[in-house]
Amino acid sequence: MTDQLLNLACGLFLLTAVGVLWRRELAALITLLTVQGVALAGIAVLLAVDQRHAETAGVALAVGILKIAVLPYLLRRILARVPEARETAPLVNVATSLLAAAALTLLAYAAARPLIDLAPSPTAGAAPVGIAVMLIGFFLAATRRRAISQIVGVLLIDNGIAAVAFLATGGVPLLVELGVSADLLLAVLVLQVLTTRLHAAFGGTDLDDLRELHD
Amino acid sequence: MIPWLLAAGQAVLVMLVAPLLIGLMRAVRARLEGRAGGRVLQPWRELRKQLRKEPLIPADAGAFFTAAPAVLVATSVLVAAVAPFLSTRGPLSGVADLVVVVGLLLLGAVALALAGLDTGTAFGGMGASREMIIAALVEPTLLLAVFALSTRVGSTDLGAIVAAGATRPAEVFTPASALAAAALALATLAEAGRLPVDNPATHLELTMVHEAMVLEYAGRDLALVEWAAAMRLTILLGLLANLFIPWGVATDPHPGALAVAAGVFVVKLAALGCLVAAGEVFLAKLRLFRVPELLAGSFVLGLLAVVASSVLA
Amino acid sequence: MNGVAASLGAAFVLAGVGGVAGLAVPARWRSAAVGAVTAAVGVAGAVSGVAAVSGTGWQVRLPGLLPLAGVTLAVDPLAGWFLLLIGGVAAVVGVYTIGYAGTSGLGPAARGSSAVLPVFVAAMLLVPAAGSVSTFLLAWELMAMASLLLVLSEHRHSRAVRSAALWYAAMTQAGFVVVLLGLAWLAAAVGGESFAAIRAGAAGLSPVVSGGVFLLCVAGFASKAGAVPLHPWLPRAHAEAPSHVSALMSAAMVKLGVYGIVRLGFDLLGGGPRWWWLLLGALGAVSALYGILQAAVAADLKRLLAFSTSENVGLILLGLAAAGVWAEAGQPAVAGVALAAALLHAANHAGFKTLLFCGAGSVLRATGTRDLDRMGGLSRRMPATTALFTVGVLGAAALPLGNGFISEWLLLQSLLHRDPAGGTVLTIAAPVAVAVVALTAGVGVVTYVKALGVGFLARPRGEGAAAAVESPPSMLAGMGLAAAVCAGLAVVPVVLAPALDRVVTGLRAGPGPLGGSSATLRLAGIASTISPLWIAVGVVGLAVGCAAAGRALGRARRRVPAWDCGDGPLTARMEYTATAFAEPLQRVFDDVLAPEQAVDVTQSAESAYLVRAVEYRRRLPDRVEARLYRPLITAVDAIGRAARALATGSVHRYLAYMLAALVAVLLAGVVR
Amino acid sequence: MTRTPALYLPLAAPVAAAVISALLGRRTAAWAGVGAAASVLAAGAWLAGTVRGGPIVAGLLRADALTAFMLIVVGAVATIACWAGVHHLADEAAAATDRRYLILVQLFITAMSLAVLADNLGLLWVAVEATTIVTAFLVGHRRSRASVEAAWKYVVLCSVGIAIAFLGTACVYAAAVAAGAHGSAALNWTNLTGQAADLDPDLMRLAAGLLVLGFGTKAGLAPMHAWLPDAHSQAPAPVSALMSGVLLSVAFYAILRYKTITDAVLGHGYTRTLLLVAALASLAVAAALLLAQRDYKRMLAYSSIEHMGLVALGTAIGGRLAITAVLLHVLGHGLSKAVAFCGAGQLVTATGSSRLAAVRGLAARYPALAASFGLALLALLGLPPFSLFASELGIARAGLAAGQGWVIAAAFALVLVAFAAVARHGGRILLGPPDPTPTIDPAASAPTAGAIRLRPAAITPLVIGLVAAAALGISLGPLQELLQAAATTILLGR
Repeated sequence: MTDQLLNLACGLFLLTAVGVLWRRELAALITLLTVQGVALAGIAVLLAVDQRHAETAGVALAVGILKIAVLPYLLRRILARVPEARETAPLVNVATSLLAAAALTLLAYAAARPLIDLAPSPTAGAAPVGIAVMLIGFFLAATRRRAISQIVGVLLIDNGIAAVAFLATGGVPLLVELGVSADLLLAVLVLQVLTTRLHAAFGGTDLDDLRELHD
Repeated sequence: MIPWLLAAGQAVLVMLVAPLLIGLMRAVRARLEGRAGGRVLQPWRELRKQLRKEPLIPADAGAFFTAAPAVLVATSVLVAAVAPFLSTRGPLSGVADLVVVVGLLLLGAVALALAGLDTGTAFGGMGASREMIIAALVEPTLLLAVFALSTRVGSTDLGAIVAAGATRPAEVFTPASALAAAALALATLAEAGRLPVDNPATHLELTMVHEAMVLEYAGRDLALVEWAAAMRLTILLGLLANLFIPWGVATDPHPGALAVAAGVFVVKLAALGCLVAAGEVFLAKLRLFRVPELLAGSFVLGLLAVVASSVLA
Repeated sequence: MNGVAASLGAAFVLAGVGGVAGLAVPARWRSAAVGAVTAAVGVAGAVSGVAAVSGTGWQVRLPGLLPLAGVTLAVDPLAGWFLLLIGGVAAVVGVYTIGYAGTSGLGPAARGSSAVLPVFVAAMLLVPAAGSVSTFLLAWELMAMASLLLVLSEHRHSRAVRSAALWYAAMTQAGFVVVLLGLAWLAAAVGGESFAAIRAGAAGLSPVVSGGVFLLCVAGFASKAGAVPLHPWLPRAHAEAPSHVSALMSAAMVKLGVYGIVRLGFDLLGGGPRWWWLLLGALGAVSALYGILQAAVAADLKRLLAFSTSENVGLILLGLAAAGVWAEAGQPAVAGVALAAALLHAANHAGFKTLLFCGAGSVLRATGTRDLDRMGGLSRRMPATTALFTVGVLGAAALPLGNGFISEWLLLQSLLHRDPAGGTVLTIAAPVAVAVVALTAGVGVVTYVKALGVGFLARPRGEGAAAAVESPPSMLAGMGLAAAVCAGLAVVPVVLAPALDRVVTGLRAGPGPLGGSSATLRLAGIASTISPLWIAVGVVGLAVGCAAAGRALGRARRRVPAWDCGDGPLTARMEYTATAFAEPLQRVFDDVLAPEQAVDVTQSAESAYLVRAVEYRRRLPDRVEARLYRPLITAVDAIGRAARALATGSVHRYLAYMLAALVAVLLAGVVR
Repeated sequence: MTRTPALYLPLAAPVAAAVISALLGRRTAAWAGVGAAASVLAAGAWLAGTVRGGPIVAGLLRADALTAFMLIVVGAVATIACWAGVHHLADEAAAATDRRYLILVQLFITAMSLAVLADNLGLLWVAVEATTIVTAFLVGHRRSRASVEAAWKYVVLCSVGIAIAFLGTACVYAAAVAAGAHGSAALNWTNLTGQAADLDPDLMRLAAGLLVLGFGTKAGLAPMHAWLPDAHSQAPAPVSALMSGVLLSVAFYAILRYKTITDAVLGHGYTRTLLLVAALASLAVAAALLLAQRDYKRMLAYSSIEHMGLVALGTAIGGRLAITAVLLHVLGHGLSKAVAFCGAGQLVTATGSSRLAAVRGLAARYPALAASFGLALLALLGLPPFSLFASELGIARAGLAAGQGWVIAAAFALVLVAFAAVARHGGRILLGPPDPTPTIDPAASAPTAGAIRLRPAAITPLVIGLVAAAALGISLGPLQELLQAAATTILLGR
């Protein structure tokens, strides 16, 4: 039962990432990210239940609050301040992006082999999902022009890694996770401020406008 | 004491004979060209006349101009003193070898070139430039000839080379030696400022080399320069004679032998002088920029001489 | 306490004092203080050199200095020879600096360059004293850095200084890198970095390692020595540096390149196969010929002297090559003579080049120009400088009575020697080498007759030259010292014979090569002799006698205007210039020199047949530089411009780089 | 296992200074910052003495010789940067942002101290990531378009990069857990080095790659370097000095710590290959982009990439000599680069432009400043007596002794190209006759463009830094022992 739920959550997790690549409305991206947060928190909770481990439950709670509530809230606030609705012209078009996502997922499965071989729990079999999401997030950040898209990409990377950590080891130690979460939160706050400034300075958040510093 | 006397004697002999050699060559040339010409003693008369006249010095010239004739004479006399003209036991054995002789002659030429530049006239500079460049290009030929000659005896010591020739004449008549002789002969003509490199008898602006440098000299200074030039020719021909026609050179400093040697030396000089003069009748002066070709030819001869001496020895 | 240690220590301490003095002493006394201290450093260095060549060895290890390596000093006769050489040059230049830096404008006496001068000398002294790879490299680089700063002394006054310094910096660093690679390779191969360890382990090296090390290091050392085609820095740096610095660099620093080759080839590696030396010989021959040809056609006095340095280094390298070949061919006696010739020529060149650069500095100071075409008439305005310069010219032109003649004579003797079992290669190589030396000597004479005759004699051709006045006493004293040394080396080189014997036997290169009485120089294994003393006495005596007799017997000379062909008074414009003087030579060698000429004829407006003006321009670019270095620089610049595309400013592109790296690492894990 | 205040001082002092900055006046705060930086240095020295008996572990913190050495690096560079910052602030007119600037700088120092003091490698990651966040606003301090752009790139690229390192950390954690470790102790360095033999090689291989990539991003290794020139050129000079001088090294410190573990599991081969590739790539990128460089602050930034390439090269070679040289290089580079950046900052203040084409003949106009800047450049070019000479020499010797001749040859050829490029650019701005009028570049948006009054006191920290760099190149003195002990820590894990 737990295993099936876990697989479901993992599937949802990957699916949302692909969805992020697919959709162009920035608001939809944020929604998808929220859903992905839910999936991630679900994975954490399931693992905590499975292992009956209080610390993991605490981590799951912290992650849940952060990913489901706080970060989407921050993103929506950015969106409100920087009214740009769509990712109009990604550097790589959606179809190609989806193909790339497929390739990256394959790579993730191949690369995660040592993790699967070694992990104590059968759940580790799902670890490649995390790496795949991370790579997709990376790809997203590298090919989307809006500032918010790029932030979403960074968050995808982080979600992916967090998923790997949960799936392979049942979560990094609480203290480290708290630190990591705090860093992430601050990073997003910083990016929020910077997005506002970008908007003020460049009159938009198209990151391809950022070409003043070059050689 | 004896070597010193011998050296002094040799130097005096060369000093005396040199103007006569010039006179002889002029006479031969005149005769062959169908002119009456001057007498053999004529150069001596000219020297005497010049020595009496008042020496002049250009307004801008300095010490280099006045010192050059003395240096030129000094180097010539020194070479005359140390070369084995009369005896194979070189009078001042070990003081100077063939390389030094070449260097001393060059030093004289340099003194004169500086004097030419010191006058501040265009002619002086032109002569100096040409003289120096010819001297620079002759140098490799000279030293290669030295190489070819010295490998035979394992030393650049002039006395040793001449002695080896005198005692084993067969070794002189080798292909290598002939090539070296030819190379050295060409180099001698260039060094001494003879046709086809330079024409000592002309004062045509575009062709002068030696004469352009000495144009400003007068009186005593001119006499010294002319005398020294004659000595240089004598020395070069004398060296050529003793290196490639080694007979008659005394092998020990016995007075009788030395007297004979002196006679033979003068005869050899006269013969070579006549040969050069006769040759000049049939030659025209080369354009200045063709001279390097001639010297390159002599260089090749020298190189062949060295290689031949290694391969055939 | 050991004599070498004491004097060398004193030199380093004094250099420190000098550095502080350069910074602290007020401008008025600065050049005097720094010059005096530099001279003292030089004297101390020379004393240590004398102690070392007379057989006192010294060795010390200071592990606390130079992190990760430690400093090892080891002085043997070879090191002593170069210590003596550097110390001597520095002593002379120090004295000269007092007047030169004090009176020739802001540059040379500025705080920074004053402070660096004694440090430079100390760094040069450290090079031969180094006893380990790391110490050597440290000293080498210190020397490079100090000299670089000194070359920059006058950067505010001339834009050419910066370009010269850049060439110098880049090339000296390139040289350093190859030497570093070579020596570090050597140290790694023998498993120890002290020279003693390398010496002990050299026999076991594979030919690939020793050959590779030799090639690398010779490239670096030859570049420092200014050998063609690794020379382009030299004419620039020597020309643009203040003259006392030029003198130090040309006379002393360049010799350390020679030292490096001797130390490596003959001492550390203990000789090597024939191809090493033939290669070195070829390098020497090319340097000698190309250097002197460029010098002969140069119109800039300091550029002329700089190219002549390349020439002399070429001759030294030829000597080293001959030594290597003969040693390899089993003729140690002749090898010793060749090595002695090279080392003696190094000393002779140091002597006359110091003198000539100081002379050029005096002229530059007095006339404000380095252009020979704008000099002239100095022999009557600066008689003492002219006389001293003439002594240097005699040495540099390798004429009898000059010191260069002695070492070239020795070199020729070692080349003229024929090995019966030498084989075809030597049969060809030896006469070619002789011809090269001869042609070099010949063109050298042209060069220096031009420098002296056009630069100093006749009438002034420029305002600066017309207004020239004689140099202050301290400069003349410095040059006088150098001239005295040159004269001594020319007349009684025999005094150096014991020292040279010790150096050569110390290198196991052969038996003591030189011998002879007080006047006559005899060689080991070669029958030729020379006695410079008697030659000098003969020439000078006869010339003085002749002149005295003429004066006593004849009438006094009368000054008259020179013959002007009846065309009005002669002007300075009619004199032969340096360019004109060398023109025939340039024609003869135009295949090598490849002059660039352009004639612009401007027609008159009225008719195409009437010429209004003709403009003739001629440039003699350094062909090696144009063919070898310019394309390289252009290519590197192009790469630099193309590489800008790497940093376009696009954050997406940057992320893509990272993604690519990540994918590569993941794939590396998968494929394995 | 004694606890010592020196363990907490490097964290407490900057935090205290940050509090002072928040409460007191600008001058006091600025000097308090210098004091805090000096405290870090003092703590490093103190720890150097204490850890001689063995490493000190206290909770999440741990100090061994390497820690002490890194604290000395952080403290020394921070002291110079903060000191120069005192004058830099006085020059920059925007007083309103000064307070925030001072607080953030102190937090930056705290984060770096925490990174080197952390025993837990997770905490190390957190601290390194924290530096990104703290410095983001420092990079964007001037609020110009360019500085916002630089800050954005900095945060995005570094966050993404450092996330990769977190994945690597997670992999290490997984391996440690699989080997039987529990809880937060599983990520303790002490623990990991102890149980290295039990860690899974395949997983550690994956982790090693990710960690080198991740921390390599922060350390400025190519091809993850792209944030660096932008951030360094836009940050205020003292911050650039801190970032270039120590932030890069602190990130590399993480690689060094992990290398001890991965080498124990995998042997030298894998990380050596990774680092060699990164090193050569960094050197190539730096050399190529230095050639046609048009901005002198960017020039210094690329020079940092070059030096981190050398550090990576030395680390790849391994062995005692190379590692000691790497550590010395880190210190020498920190000092020299701090001086260079602070000098460059003053030059920008004086001339109003950091474009190479806009500045000429500085030596004639500002002799003392130009001399300091020029000497710092010479130090960065690896000339004696500065310590980078000794460390580069050590790296070269170690490389050849390790049979990496071709790599060393290639690397030094690239260094040579960089040398020529820096020498050319440096010469162009410093040398030559002075321009008659100070050039004011209209494109530059420096707030005080054209203000050419320079205080002699501002030179003092630069001179001190140069003297320190030169002294280190002549003799290490008491640092010798610490350096050896730190190298032992890296090589043997104790």
